[in-house]
Amino acid sequence: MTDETDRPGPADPNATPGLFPVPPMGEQERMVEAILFASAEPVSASELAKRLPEGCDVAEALVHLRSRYAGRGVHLVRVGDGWAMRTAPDLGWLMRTEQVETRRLSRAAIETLAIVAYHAPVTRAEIEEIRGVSLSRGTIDQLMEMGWIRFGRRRMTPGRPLTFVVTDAFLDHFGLETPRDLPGLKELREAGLLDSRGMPGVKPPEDDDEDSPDGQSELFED
Amino acid sequence: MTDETDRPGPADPNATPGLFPVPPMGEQERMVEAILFASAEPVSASELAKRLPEGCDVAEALVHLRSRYAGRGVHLVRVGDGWAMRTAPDLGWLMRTEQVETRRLSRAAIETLAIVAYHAPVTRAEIEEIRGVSLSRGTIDQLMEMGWIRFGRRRMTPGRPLTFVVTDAFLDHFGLETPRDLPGLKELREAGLLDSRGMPGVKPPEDDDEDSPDGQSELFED
Amino acid sequence: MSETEEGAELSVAARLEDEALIVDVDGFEGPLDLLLTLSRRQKVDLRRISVLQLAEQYLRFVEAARALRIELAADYLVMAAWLAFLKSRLLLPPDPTEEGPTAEDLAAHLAFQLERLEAMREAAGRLMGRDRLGREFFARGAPETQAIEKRTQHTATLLELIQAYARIRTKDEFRPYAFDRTDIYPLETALDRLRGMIGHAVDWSDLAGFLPPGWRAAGTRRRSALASTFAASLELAKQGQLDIRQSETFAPIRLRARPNEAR
Repeated sequence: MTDETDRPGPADPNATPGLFPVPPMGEQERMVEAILFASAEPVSASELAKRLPEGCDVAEALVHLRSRYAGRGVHLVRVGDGWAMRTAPDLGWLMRTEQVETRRLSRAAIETLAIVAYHAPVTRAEIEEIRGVSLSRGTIDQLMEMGWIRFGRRRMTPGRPLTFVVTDAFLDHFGLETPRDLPGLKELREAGLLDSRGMPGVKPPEDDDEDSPDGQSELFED
Repeated sequence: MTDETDRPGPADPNATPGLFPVPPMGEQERMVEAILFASAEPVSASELAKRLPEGCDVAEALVHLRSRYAGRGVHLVRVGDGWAMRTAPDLGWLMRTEQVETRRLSRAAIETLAIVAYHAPVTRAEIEEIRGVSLSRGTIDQLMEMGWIRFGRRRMTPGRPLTFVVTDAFLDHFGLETPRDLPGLKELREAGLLDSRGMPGVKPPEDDDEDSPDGQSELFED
Repeated sequence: MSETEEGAELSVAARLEDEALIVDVDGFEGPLDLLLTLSRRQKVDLRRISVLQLAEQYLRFVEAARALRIELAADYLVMAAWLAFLKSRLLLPPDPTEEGPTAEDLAAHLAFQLERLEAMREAAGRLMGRDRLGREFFARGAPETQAIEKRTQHTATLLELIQAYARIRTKDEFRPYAFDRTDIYPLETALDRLRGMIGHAVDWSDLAGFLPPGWRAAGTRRRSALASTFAASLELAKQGQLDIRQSETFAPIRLRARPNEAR
């Protein structure tokens, strides 16, 4: 939102008149249409006049535009002293899903989700061990409710704990074909997505995994 | 995130006929118009079908709508799987107040983006081979953050390298309907310039990536 | 006949250009970029460039850079070595007994690489020159949200997901550099302790005997305390306060206060 002050005044009276021919009315209408469409706020007629080439008849363009949109799915409406495009009131019911408020997943949820994605099938205890904190009950519930994780098979170990795996909806949302398409840490680092400084004093072991199949893939064998 | 299964398919001819009458085409067009106007992001045809009453023919409504807006100040454009209303590019000069300052991309980032677009799906090693330099950290990162590239499927070659592809947001930003509409794509392909051709008699360079700073990464792989 | 003169002039021009390139060496994105710039000087279709001539120009460039003591990255030198090899192969008659690709194949591939890089640069330029969202064309400025029904949908991107995973898996790596003080016996503490004790060690005593209580049981604590105490003993030996003795390799290390008369 650049402020108004650094813009030339409305229809600058000192501007050379008629250096360019005034665009035809159809063209003026297009311009008003585009401005009203793209603007975040209603635009006043005087502001429109400022933005259109000199000599344009904003009032007439607005009349044309208004009749063009009469009966359409979108209307030209007057809001205060400005003009705006608005969905036709009778179609308001269509907009309902437009009101979905998206919120970022909490850190706990996204970390849990990441662990399920990378380590599936994984038990609750394993998730807690990897994150180093205990899992609040709401986190798993939330991910389940979103349809991104589901119960996998029970682990054949004492207590037969439940495991979690990611769902197809998860793959769909993240644009993955399989969980195997998730990048490994090494690939993240190579892609520059992981800002890593080495641990001081830790010597990197010699590089012998260049041609070994991707280290993380066995996570997905079951 | 409701799954498709509990809703009838779009315009399914076998759908239970007319608990409610299907709205006339003009009305369907209005609805599509309203939905697309209300959304800043492209909306997929399947999403449109979900939101319209049962039995509507979204594809046909889109065809009508597109021709209705041809030549107007606002256009109906196709973006990958989605549809969106966008102002006509020739009116860009009117929109100075709406113009957003995009982050200046480095030459490396621009070239990398073009290579991903034209060679997709493409691996990191292939990008480096084409540019003749190793990819600096931050380049891929930046393009990912801008939402212009994403991970594609792993390449089914030894090492199963990750690939990169461009996103729908990329198509939207550059006004492309599909990746096939990239300028000059056909000529480049015909000239063989999109072939991945290795140095004759030399093994692919993946294995002697000298300056990859990630020797210690296997410390963290399982 | 001014051919020699013209040749001399050309070489002056070429030298100037070479120098211009050298001044600009940081501006190149690697050897391929430099080769592409050089090849443009031939002012012909990239498919018809003389790779031999290009190799010579590149080698001259590298030589000149060396003469000016400009540090060239290793990949420039690798390319130079390869081009020198290619040049010799191009100049020599082909050896029919030799296996592998011919010099012409290699030269053709280099030409292909240059052409491909150039093509991608042009494509990149065309791409960036397109009408772009938010610059030439615009999305709806006021997406409509008349609140009728509110539903919260949580969302996340793949990038967030994988970064979260990376964060967990590299927690230790990201941690600011710090010792776990609980299991580290600092050298300063060891020095203080040893200084206080050594006066009493008139006879040779085992180093282990100087370890603080609570740090003597086998394990990392003992190792840390032993290392610090040993380092402290070396420091005090240097200051002339004690003597150190070890009868053989791996034998116990013994300490003793240095007799007063020796100080």
